[in-house]
Amino acid sequence: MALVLTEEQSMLRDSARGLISDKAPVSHLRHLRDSKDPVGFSKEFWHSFAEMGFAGLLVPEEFGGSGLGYVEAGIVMEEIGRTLMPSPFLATSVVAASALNRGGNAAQKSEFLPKIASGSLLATLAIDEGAKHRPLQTSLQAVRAGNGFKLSGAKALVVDGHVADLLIVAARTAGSAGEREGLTLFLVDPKAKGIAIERTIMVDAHNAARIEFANVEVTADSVLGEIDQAAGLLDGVLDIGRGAVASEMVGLSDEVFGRTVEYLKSRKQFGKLIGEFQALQHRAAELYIDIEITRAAVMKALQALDADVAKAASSVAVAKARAGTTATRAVQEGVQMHGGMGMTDQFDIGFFMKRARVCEELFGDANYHTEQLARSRGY
Amino acid sequence: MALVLTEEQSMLRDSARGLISDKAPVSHLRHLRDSKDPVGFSKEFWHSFAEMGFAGLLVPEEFGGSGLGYVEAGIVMEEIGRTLMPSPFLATSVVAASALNRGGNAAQKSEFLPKIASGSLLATLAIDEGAKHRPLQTSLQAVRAGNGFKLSGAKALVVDGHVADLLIVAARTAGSAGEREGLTLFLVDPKAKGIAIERTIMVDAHNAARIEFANVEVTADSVLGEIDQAAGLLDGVLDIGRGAVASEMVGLSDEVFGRTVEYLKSRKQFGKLIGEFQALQHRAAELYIDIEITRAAVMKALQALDADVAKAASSVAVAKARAGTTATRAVQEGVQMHGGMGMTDQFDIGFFMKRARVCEELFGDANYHTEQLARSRGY
Amino acid sequence: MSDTETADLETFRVEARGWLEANCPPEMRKPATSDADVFWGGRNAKFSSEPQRIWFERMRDKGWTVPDWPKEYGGGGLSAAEHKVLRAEMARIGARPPLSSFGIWMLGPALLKYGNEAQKKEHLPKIAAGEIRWCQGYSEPNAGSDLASLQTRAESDGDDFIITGQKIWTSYANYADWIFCLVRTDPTAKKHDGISFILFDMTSKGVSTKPILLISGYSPFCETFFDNVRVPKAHVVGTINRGWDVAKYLLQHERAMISGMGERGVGRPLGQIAADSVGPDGQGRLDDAMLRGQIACFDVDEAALAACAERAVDLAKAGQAHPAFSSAMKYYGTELNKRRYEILMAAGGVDALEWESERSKQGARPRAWLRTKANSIEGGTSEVMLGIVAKRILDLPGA
Amino acid sequence: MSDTETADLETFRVEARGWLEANCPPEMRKPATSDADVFWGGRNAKFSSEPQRIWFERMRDKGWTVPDWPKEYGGGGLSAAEHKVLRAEMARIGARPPLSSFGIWMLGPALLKYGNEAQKKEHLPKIAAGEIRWCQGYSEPNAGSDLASLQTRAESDGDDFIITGQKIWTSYANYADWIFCLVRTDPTAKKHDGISFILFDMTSKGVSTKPILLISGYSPFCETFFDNVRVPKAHVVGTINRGWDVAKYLLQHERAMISGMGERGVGRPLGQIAADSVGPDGQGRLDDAMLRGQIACFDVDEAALAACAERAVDLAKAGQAHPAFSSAMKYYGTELNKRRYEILMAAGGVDALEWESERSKQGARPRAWLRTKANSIEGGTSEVMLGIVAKRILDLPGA
Repeated sequence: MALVLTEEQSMLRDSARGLISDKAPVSHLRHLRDSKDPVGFSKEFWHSFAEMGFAGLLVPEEFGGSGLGYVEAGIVMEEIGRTLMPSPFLATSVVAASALNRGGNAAQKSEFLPKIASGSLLATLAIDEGAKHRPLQTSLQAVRAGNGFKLSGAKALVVDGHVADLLIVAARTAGSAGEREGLTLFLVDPKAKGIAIERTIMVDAHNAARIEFANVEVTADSVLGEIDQAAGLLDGVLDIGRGAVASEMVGLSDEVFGRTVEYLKSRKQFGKLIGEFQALQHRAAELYIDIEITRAAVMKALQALDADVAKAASSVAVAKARAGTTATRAVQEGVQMHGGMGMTDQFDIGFFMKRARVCEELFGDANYHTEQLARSRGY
Repeated sequence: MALVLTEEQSMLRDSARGLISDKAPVSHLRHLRDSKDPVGFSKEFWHSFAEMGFAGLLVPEEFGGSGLGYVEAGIVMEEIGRTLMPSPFLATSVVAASALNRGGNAAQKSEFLPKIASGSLLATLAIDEGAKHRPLQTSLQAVRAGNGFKLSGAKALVVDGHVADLLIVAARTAGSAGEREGLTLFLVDPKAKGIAIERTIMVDAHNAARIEFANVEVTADSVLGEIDQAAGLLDGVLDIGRGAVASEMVGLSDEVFGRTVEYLKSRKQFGKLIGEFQALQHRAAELYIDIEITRAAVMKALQALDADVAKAASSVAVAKARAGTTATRAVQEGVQMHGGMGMTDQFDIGFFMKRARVCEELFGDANYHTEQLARSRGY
Repeated sequence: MSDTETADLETFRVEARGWLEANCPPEMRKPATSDADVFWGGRNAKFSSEPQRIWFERMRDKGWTVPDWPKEYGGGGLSAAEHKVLRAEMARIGARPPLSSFGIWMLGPALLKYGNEAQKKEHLPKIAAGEIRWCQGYSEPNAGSDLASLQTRAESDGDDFIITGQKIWTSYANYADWIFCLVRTDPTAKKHDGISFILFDMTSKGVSTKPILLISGYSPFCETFFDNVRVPKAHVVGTINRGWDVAKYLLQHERAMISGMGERGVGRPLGQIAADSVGPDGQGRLDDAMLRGQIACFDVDEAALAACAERAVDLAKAGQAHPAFSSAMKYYGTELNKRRYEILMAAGGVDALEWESERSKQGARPRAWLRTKANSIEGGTSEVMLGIVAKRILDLPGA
Repeated sequence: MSDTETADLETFRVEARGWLEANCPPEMRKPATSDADVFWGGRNAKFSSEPQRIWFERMRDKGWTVPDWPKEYGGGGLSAAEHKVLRAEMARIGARPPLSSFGIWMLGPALLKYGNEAQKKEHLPKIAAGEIRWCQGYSEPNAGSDLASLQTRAESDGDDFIITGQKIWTSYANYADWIFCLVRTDPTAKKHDGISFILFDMTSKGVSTKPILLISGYSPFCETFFDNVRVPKAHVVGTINRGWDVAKYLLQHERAMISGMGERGVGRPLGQIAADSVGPDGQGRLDDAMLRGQIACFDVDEAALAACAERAVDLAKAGQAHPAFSSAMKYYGTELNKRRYEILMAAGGVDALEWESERSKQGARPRAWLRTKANSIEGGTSEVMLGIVAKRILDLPGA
């Protein structure tokens, strides 16, 4: 498949861009942050988003969604990255929808997917427990109790964890931390007894929570996929999430780069536009090339996911690793080239640096994915 | 101790620089290479060098040497690095002299050190066996036979191996590859039965040989230091060699940088001196800073060696690692900034790139020493 | 693409596959292993083997040395889509190109765009048939990156120009039959004006060449001297004094070609090559943690660049490519190739330092390593590429 | 150094050690843990603790807030060698500086070199005694790196100047008593001429300040506004219109200070901090091979920089230092500190992303990380530093 957008995809991009840049520019995030908004995103806007078919973008048409693919999800994420719009799109519409669609039984799909598509249900995957993304290190215990299970343990950095209506919790039903065998996913009501949710105010002013589970009872029906065998399902769902976050980082990088180039063309120092200084020109050119290469790598990964999620791991690792280093470079150059102004909260550029750092951590940083690639290649 | 040269040290530097730049500029190496000189260095010049006290610089005065320290050896190496002079100084006067002086008994010292100081004996350490520097991986076998030993195995990259009068051979008398215990150093006559020496023509046109040992008989008297316990002695001797090579790389880096800056000031492109282009100015400035920092790190390591060889390991690792990355950067920028001319054999700059690569490999590259530092710090 | 077109393309694929299976000798289904094993054509061409001759002649007879050139000029007349299919089918069986030629890669596209009918008729068929071997006379000793400051003079003398000057970095000038050359036809004009693009026979009186020894050893490069060489004005391609347009067009082809060079994606992966020297640690990873990290970072970047190269082609097909993007690819591709060889040298350790032994194949690795250092100089330096991106893509002021 | 001098120095060391042991309160023998715990002096100064007061007053009384300033100006009158000994002895017991002050770090050295006797007598003792807190009025919103293009006007009015304009990045302007300030006294002169270095009271009519919120949160920086502030001409330091000389001299002190900032060599090693988050692998190495490699490379560079900083001091003492070398150190030190915090963020993972929790000490790590991004901007950007090295050390043309 050609690594360019089709006409339909270009139209999707234009419509997402139009909506998001109009209704949720960076000032939208700034306002939510400064007003200490308890939800952290605009519910009203999320409903418009759902009405335009974005919330159910990955949900099959039979469940009321648009039935589109990961390339399309990436297109929306890229536009989200441009304005840093906080929204449930990543956690609910990409990760949770994929988990339910790929792992759910008929009943689970019928129950949850239509609500995701309509924008009425927010869901999220609760996976990481330690400081770093290490899915196989999951050690939250799920002990059999009667017909069901009891969950005990804690999750860190659950995106949208404080507003979610449904938690998809990775737990260990067998084996020990580090092993692929013995992982199980559970669909858990966040209002269940024994759950304590603490919203964490993050550096990027996006949403996340820490969640503790103390003997939380769940029924056997709440198992998503197969007991003890969730590793494969998780691999796929996480790779989908990685592709989406990588897309967000491409949008973010491109936007911060665009703003920086504009600044180079307007700011004067030493009697010249700073964009006339060759050292900055070369650095800007290198960054441009970096972004274009990363853009292609991410598009390649999304197409690979659309072709076969199970075979996309290497492409996704390359994409997420590149997206991380590129975004880091883009925001660093952005702040440095903006000089003192770039350091002030009054300028938007700092918001990009903060969000880039969180995206880098989400679902594994560049180091993690570079390591994965090395291992997959056997050295 | 202050990290500046004393007056005596400055005089030593000036005298070494005067001699070397006069008698052995880069054209000296070029001539030896192009004439396929069988020795690979100038014996005549080595005698002048010895007469000036350089050959025995590290040899104690009681054995006819100058009794100077590692800082002074580094000063001479730095000057050698400026013109890429091939000479036995590193192998004989630094490494072998240190091994004999630190590990030898009275008889061994009296026999060999005066000859080193007079320039009449060339010696070398035969250590590496594989492609990479891994001292503990030594597996050349020394099996007891009667009162002595029989050596069997092979050594790669023995500096000056084809002209040495004395080989200091690292062998395994016990244990297996990778272990510290069981290493022993032997003083071996290269003309002994069972030794096959193949001179290897190297990329840098300096001297090296591969040596094979087939049941080579040596007496018990030929053991340098203690049987099975050579690891500690080797650590020190290798660190001394590393400090010396790092100094050579500082000289090399400084020289290639100086030539590059001169080129920037004389070559015109697009109607300007290329040194006027800001992108090149900034790269040159970064490289200058890199070299100055490395220079300080190397000086620090040499002073640490002079203070206590056994406690200098970390400083030496830092110095050799930095020297490697700095020299690599210096020669890369040197060639690139010289453009097409830098690619021609007719220009000297390629000689520096070639020698830098060999120095990088000698006694462990930057990766090796960075790894050592990480291990010594326990992470 | 319509259904009919798709069906036609499938038919072509089946035919091409069948023809290649039947006509490509087994020996020609693997890469050339040495320079001598590559067929460059020309008046003095010799085939290194009978299969090489057979393969070349069969492909030539089908017009497939230049599959997408018009048939009237000796080409295969294939559409872009058919050409892509043919390339894919050749790659499928590992068929090597039957003819290597600067005439095909560089001069041909420029002649097709800027040449007059007489020039096309005269030169293109001979390029396609491998009869004439071309070299490129662009760089000069005092011009370097500032190509347009070239000084080789072409003075008018009736219907002829008299050419005097010196070129450098002329690849295979000592083997070439003809040269395409930039000369200054108006010394009073501004530097980008007053240049003409001209063709002449290397056996003309006053032409001489001298090979250049590189830091990596012998090279295909030459210095080329012109001492009052007489060339008919009719040999100018395009308009007199507007040769810079032709030159720029041709440079884009050259850069795209160079950015695709190197061993990307071919041969053994770096991780495996390094394992030969350093072996595994207790966990099966390369026992040189820092080198392993460098290789992994390289692999990430190489895979990403491959995606970008693929996308560049797709963008070009979709008419969405920026014409200066080849400079971006040239920059990154050559810098990455240099990185690859730095890693190969570190992985090879002592073994990669030998220069003349049998064991090291006469220092194949260190020579290849040193040769890569020219990648970021030839065909426009990395600095020039970045400047082009800054100016033409980013539109930065004064770039 | 003669034997007598060496013996005298030993005597001084013994005395200093004894005095410090007897006089430095135990609480003052560890670093300040928060900004509030640092004593800056000034008219409105408050001590955060009794030990802080005692330590300050004892040191002040000995003249050791400024040990190497002349005694007549409130200093300790120590020689350079004695000062080094005192610093070493303070470091030995971990004694913190009794007084933090831009007066000490910046204005003092400039006054000592350029001030007239009246100015020295007036200001230096009050700096030494912590009575007056100073701030620095250099940067302006439209000047940025191009400091000399400053626009704050000082118009002559009899014996006074009337100052109008705006400064930015004035650290602690809202707490300062006096300001040392660059103003344009001759708008017709070339930009480096026509600038004067002037001192005035921040309580003067027409002075106002406004704190700046940074991406890392609250900051000591302010915008500072001057609306027809009347200042006697006698407050100009050095010659009128030659203030740029004073400014440059002072900047060198500032850069040397900034290059030594950050947590180099203090606190826990990065490798240990990372181990908290990622733990060991089967071989006891950090279970994040790529991060481990980055930390190791950082450690190499940090150790090398420490050697270079030591050498810079030694070279200065030996009279062999290049005056622009502080720019080289400033560049590398700040870039390295940014790298350090990037690694700390990677090592901290999710935990380092929290911004307002108790657990994260109100986001101490991410705020410190973001704050480091200004290191390569304040006190001269990295680009300006490289330009200075290119021009003044390498003597490159047109730099």
